[in-house]
Amino acid sequence: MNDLTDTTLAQTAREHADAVESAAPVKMTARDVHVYYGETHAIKGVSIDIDMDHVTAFIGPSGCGKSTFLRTMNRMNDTIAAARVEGQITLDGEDIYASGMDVVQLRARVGMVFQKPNPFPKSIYENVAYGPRIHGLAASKSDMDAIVERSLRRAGLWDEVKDRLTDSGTAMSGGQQQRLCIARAIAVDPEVILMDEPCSALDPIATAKIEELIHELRGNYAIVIVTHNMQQAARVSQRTAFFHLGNLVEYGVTSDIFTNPREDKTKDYITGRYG
Amino acid sequence: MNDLTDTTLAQTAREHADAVESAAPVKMTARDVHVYYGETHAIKGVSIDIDMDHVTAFIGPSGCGKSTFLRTMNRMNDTIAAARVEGQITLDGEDIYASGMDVVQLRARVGMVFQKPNPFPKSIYENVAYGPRIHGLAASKSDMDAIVERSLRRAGLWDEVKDRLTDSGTAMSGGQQQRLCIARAIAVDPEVILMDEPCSALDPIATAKIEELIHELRGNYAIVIVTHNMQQAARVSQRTAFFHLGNLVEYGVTSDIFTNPREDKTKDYITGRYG
Amino acid sequence: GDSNGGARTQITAVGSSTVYPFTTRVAEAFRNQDSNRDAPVIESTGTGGGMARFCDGVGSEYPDIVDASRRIKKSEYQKCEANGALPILEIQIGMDGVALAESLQGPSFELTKKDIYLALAAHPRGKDTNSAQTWRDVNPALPAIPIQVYGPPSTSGTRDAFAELIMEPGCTEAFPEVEEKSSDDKKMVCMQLRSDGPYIDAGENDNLIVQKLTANPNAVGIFGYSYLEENHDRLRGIPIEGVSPTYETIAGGSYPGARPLFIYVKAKHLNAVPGLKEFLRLYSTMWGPDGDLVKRGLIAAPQDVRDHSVEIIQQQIPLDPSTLD
Amino acid sequence: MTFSALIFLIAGLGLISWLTARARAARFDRAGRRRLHSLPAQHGWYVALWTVVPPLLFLLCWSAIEPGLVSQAVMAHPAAAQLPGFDFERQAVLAEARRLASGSQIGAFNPLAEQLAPVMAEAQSHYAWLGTLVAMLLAFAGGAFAFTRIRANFHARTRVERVVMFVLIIASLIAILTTLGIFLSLVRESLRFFSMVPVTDFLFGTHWAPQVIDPNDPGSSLGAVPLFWGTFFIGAVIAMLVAIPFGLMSAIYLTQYAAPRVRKWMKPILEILAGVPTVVYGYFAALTVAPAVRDLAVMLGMEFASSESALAAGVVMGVMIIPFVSSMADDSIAAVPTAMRDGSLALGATTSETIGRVLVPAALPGVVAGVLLAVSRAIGETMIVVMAASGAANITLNPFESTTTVTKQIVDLLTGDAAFDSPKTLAAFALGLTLFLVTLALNIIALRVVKKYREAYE
Amino acid sequence: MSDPLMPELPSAGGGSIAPRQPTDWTTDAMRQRIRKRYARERRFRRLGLVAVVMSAAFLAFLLVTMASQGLGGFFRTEVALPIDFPQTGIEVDKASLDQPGADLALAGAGLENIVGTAAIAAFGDYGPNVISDNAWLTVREAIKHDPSILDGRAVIHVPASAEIDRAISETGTPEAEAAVTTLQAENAITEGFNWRFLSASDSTDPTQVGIWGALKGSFFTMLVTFLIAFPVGVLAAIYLEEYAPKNRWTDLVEVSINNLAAVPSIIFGLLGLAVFLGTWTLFGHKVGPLLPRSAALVGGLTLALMIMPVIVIASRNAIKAVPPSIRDAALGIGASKVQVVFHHVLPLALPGILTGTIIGMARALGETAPLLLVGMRAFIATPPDSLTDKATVLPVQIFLWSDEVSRGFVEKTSAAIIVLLVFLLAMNAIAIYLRNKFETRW
Ligand SMILES: Nc1ncnc2c1ncn2[C@@H]1O[C@H](COP(=O)(O)OP(=O)(O)OP(=O)(O)O)[C@@H](O)[C@H]1O
Ligand SMILES: Nc1ncnc2c1ncn2[C@@H]1O[C@H](COP(=O)(O)OP(=O)(O)OP(=O)(O)O)[C@@H](O)[C@H]1O
Ligand SMILES: [Mg+2]
Ligand SMILES: [Mg+2]
Repeated sequence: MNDLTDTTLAQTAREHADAVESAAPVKMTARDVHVYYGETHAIKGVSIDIDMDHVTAFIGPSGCGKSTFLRTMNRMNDTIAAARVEGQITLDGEDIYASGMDVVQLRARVGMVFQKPNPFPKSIYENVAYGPRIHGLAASKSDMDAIVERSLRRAGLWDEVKDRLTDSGTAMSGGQQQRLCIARAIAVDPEVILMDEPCSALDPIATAKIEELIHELRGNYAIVIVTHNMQQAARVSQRTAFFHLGNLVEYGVTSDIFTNPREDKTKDYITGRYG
Repeated sequence: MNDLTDTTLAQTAREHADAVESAAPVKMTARDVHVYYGETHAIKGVSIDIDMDHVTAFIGPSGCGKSTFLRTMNRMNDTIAAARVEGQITLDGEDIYASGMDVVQLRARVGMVFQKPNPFPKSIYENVAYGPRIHGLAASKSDMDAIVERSLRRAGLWDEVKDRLTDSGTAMSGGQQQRLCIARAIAVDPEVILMDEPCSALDPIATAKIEELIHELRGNYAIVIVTHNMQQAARVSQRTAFFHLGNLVEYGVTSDIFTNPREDKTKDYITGRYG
Repeated sequence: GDSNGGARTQITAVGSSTVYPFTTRVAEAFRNQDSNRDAPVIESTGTGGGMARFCDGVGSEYPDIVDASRRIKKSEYQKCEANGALPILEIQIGMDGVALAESLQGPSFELTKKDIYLALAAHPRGKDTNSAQTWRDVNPALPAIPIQVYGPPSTSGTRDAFAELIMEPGCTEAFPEVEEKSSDDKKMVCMQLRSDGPYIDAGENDNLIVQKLTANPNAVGIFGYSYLEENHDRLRGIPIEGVSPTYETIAGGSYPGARPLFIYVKAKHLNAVPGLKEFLRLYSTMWGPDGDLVKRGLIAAPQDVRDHSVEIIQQQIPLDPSTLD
Repeated sequence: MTFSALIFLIAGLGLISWLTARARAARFDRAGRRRLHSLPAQHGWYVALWTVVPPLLFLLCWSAIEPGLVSQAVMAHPAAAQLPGFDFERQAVLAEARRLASGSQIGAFNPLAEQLAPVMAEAQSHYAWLGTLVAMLLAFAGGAFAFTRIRANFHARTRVERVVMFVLIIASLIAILTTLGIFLSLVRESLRFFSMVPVTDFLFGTHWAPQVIDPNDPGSSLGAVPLFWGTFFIGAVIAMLVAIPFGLMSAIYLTQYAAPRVRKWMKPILEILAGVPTVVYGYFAALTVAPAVRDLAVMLGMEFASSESALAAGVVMGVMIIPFVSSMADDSIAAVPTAMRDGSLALGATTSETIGRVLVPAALPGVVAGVLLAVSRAIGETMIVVMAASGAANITLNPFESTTTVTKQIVDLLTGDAAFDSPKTLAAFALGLTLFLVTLALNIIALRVVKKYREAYE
Repeated sequence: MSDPLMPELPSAGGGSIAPRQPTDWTTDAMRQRIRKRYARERRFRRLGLVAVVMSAAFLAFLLVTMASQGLGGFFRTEVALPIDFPQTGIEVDKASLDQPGADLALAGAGLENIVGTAAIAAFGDYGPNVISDNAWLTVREAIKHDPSILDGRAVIHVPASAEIDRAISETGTPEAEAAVTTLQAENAITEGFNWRFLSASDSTDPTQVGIWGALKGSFFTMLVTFLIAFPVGVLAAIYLEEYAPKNRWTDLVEVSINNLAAVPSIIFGLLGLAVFLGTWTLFGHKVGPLLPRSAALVGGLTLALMIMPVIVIASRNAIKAVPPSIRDAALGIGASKVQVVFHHVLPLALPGILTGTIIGMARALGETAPLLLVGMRAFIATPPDSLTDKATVLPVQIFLWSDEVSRGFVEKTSAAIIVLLVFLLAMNAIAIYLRNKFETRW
């Protein structure tokens, strides 16, 4: 069955590969990045380029540092007291850890969806409107309504919540909360979107909607997605990075990785032999 | 292509079907259960039998009431002030909503793994040891160590955490937290285990381990698992219940459901046409 | 549970904060005589509160002595009677001077009762309001300094004494027609102090008034004579009708502000509370002009009053209610 | 046997019964089914409670009646006939005899006491043994009864937890009882007051000058409106204008900006502010702040500015209650899950926006509770106003003018020299009662408002 | 076999959504907006800093003032007083000096006058003003300690008077200044730490006063307050948050608790007076008073009622802030409600509970008004030995001293305030340690 999976994955990857443009501009780079949580060395010298107009998938076993690395990319690690980052990460050539860096703008440009859904204890509407409001993206109430509706539609949540926009964002099912968080993140139109397992609590249809959204966004954004679903990685991404124990083991074009992984570890992992 | 999907699922289901015993004793029953959150009618007259020695999968689109129904099965709904339950649910023939019911014992017998991982802000060891301790399952410290180790091993977490058992359970990756919660739930040896998307944040290997665990537990327990992954439902379960908008649309032997769903809605959902 | 079950071994006193320093001094001397004695417990509750407790009954849970900066009221006596606390002994321990003072940096006021009345009355000469803002408005001979008088609050015995000893005579002098009014009206006109600012109710804490005077040289303070004596390096007594407040003028009666201070004792407790009689005897040895209490600011009562008090203690002469009002 | 020894003995018995019951339940555990309903320790608690509670209840009653029994025994002695008839004196002699008997006093002050001491000693030991005996019997009976009930499926936990629940209910009842007690202790005297002074005069009168009360129309100088205005103005306006911004901003700074170590130190340091005795604040307000405020007022052109301003008292009071706001806000802000904060920061919100729009709203119940507590404290505060605000009862919006508060008047009235049955003193009770009812009404409103704006996370 | 696991993406589902360009962060308007937001952020942060610094500065100012005024209170001046006993003609039976009646015997022998005369002999007419009024007590102790000194001339170090004290520390009266100069010339004056201040009780003489009685009284009172208010407050909070059904009744409890926080403290005194010290008639029998007046027990109970609302309110908030998922987790593995509360909720809520306790206890420690009515505003010259002994507390002591006529009390008052603050810090230190230990963020 593993062979079957293998082949299937490779096939999926190849099918979607035609969309890959050869020379996409680089949006973000990481050079020899190390992250420590106190004593724990969670990321060990990762260097990677995130391309514009592409979807990059981070895969790897649980606890290997995918979320940690994602958080370093928009400096959300700053909020964990024990976390310490070394190395260089740039956005459009600018070092985001430089002292002059405008963290607020950085985070507005590099949006993030967290692994555990964390809606604000406000109404559904306010959850989505929050970002546009603080950045002044809506000129009027109707503008804001439009933004909220579009974001919720894109996250595939509109139909379920359009009649209860004033209900609290916390009184929803797990999957609904996750989609709400996605809607909230895309409402500010970031340039890079980091998604930490955005579909983990979603049913296939909702997943399909999110994948479609990713597909659609790809044209104008750089997207990074953490996923445990190899199929999903193969379907939506053009680049895949495989992490293991804090190391970036392999990084490349998705169809190559799934067809022809260079490293044995990668191969073992995607064929399910690892562990 | 949809037919193909169908076939694959059906095949998987059939492959695993040989394990189903024909006349398993009924462990839990629900009769015409309704759940309301204030005004919202979240579960609408569900009747279902949960069999011993079997795995029952709950599937259905996000927000359809799977988690809600799961929570009614060990009265975790009691903790939500707005929630109200009507109808009858029994465990071994006893009405669990009867006034004389000892809720604590009920919950010890019907364990639960929640959708969002919720480790205690205590050490990893204490997280797992907590249940056995309050139920007096360990006679000595070494007994307890053995229980903790076995539970963590079964949840596939032992190797990752064996050197840091005193670290806080909250300073872990999402997937690690989820496995910790599984370990915590099985440490008390419940008779029924309710798992709300136990593998949503897990990589394929960890998922395989949990599935293996479920398989292994099945012999002595009744297991209910909520999942969005049709493949997983087909692989691990012997019974499948399909929920939709608070209704139990269809319930039956897994291979039947995936091969030959009676209802169109079910068919649409599992073939991905719904939505 | 309590090993003393219904009895007590120490003397207890409650009442006026003005008498408090003297009773505590005696209590201390009482214990210094013999450190095996239980130290008396002296509470400072105000005369009214003290009387209320004193007259609640006899027995260990009720005080033996009440300190009073005024005589017991008839209604209070009746309460004592109703609760079986009679007979009681009334003992005058001496006098308290009510002095007016200013900072040494002040303008060296010389006032008359009439000036004071006109400056502080709420209804001077029966008028609705008092419009005087500076001392000159009251008496052209006085400086044009805003009237600012710190004094005790409306419930204080010192304030009553002030109203009675200074305001009322000043009132009859300034406004003789008042004698024709009913006694209630007379009270309103003569004793009511203004509440629009110039008279500042400064609470029961006389040290605070002293400090406020030091901080504000143009102000005048009204308080017990002992504080003036203790602070003579900062304050100066204000002469009234040419007489300055000193020990001699107050004791001799030429300075207008002096009022008697009392203690009341339950006769029934004299035998039940160990040492109570000795305590009273000790009190009587300390209140003379060369006694220790005078050093603490008490103004000794005239000889005949002191003799009478000693007689009351020795013969346990109860208070005659007919003399009360 | 002394009382404390007896208590120790009972505690010891409790411990023993706990251990034995636990051991017995543990044997069921081995032998019996897969899982006991209750833990062995819970069985232990059950039996221990049965062993300890009945004798303790008995001792409580016994200690109340025992002295009476002893006295009775002593009175039966012939020598007791000589005791003085007056109750207090008789008790004094008996008490002395008791002290002699227990050895806490040596020489006797009263010869009769010496005579009675041995009788007393005998009676005491007699009843002490009786009490001990009964207590022991109860302990054994209770313990044995409970012990026999232990079996594998016995619901010990449920029972023990019912006791816990009972204790919890009792605890919350104390608050209600206190409220009731305060109400009752005020209401009787207040009724006496209102029988002398018309309620309407008191509640709506605007003139407060209790020094000379016109017996024909006592209400004319006992109008409470200025006092309530002063209380509100000083406590709820001026003090809050200091305490809320300072307290809230301190809390925010310490939780969100300051290094953890700074917070660890600064928070307790600020809490000292709440513990400085109010007398100290009073002096400070009266002697330092008030003159400064007066000078300011004079500079602003108020020639006859009082040095007893509402502002001085209010500002110092505000400083005193900063910790009420800051510490409680600090705790509730710190308790908001970090995921909320992360969610906002990740959208590109600045820290201050995150605080203002996410954290503070989520922590609102705690913040509001802190503020309410602070207002309450300010309204109930006495000493500062006693020392720094004058007694002048003005209704004014000018913070440089002097005002007075309800609490200052209550203290003055209760500690003054006036007789306790005059309307002057009784007014204190009426003031207390009215203040109580007014704050009750305000709290009901506050509860409604808080309920409406609460945001629950998770 | 192109896509075995997932259906093909629905081709045209959300096609109606207009695409949108990423926000352009470089436009002038946007830049300006961001600048403004940053400015606001900086302002906000600075405001916070200012708030903290100013509050702390205020406290520092208070403390420095107290310390500068009060340090003198911890020192005292002693004067070497020579007394020639045989010459004074004192007659006491030396053998009786270790008997209980010794004090009375010495007092009766006119020791006070003897000491006064000795002072005149040694320092001239101003002599009696040089030594404390109670100097003879020191002499008495010396005699009791060593009766043999009665046989000859002895030099005894007695406390100097308050005037002399003041002349040394600041400026006193001219006479006192002169006396100090001569005494210093004769080396008859010594300054030392005033142990008496830490070991004695109240007195009417500032040179004799001590804080020990009040400190002990405060300790006993706080002990009672804590032992009652803390458990009852926390348990009540637990009941209200975790158990009570949310209905009118709980609203009533909540409102009445909040309201209690606003009741003036002196009214709690009235309550304590009525409940613990009052007498009632029950079925024709006179009952009460339950407890002795002026005792730490009554004061503590009264203060406990006063601060209980603070603890309840703070505890409720802390309990409310514990995320429900933690409760779910514990309930889900079969913990009983009691276990959930005591194993999880309470430890997590402890920091907030302790905050409430700290500010409540701090308030109780500084409170005077209610104690007035239960008899603790009193002159009590012996330290209490038990909860039922007559006692007073530090703030009351401070209040009483601040109203004393004698100027010598000024620095004693400040010194007492310092002691109170040290007590407060010591009391809070434990709670703060625990609070820091238990604080978790999740
Ligand atoms: N606490 C709550 N208060 C009010 N409504 C709720 C609450 N929790 C869930 N709901 C609503 O009840 C319905 C069923 O929710 P439930 O959590 O059972 O869905 P689910 O099937 O588990 O979905 P998912 O797969 O997304 O987790 C949803 O419409 C949801 O919005
Ligand atoms: N707050 C923290 N403090 C300390 N260690 C942490 C913290 N968060 C994560 N770790 C550790 O860092 C390592 C990497 O964690 P990370 O969350 O990045 O994993 P992940 O790849 O996202 O895993 P998953 O797929 O399970 O979410 C893990 O070993 C984890 O235990
Ligand atoms: Mg992760
Ligand atoms: Mg769910």
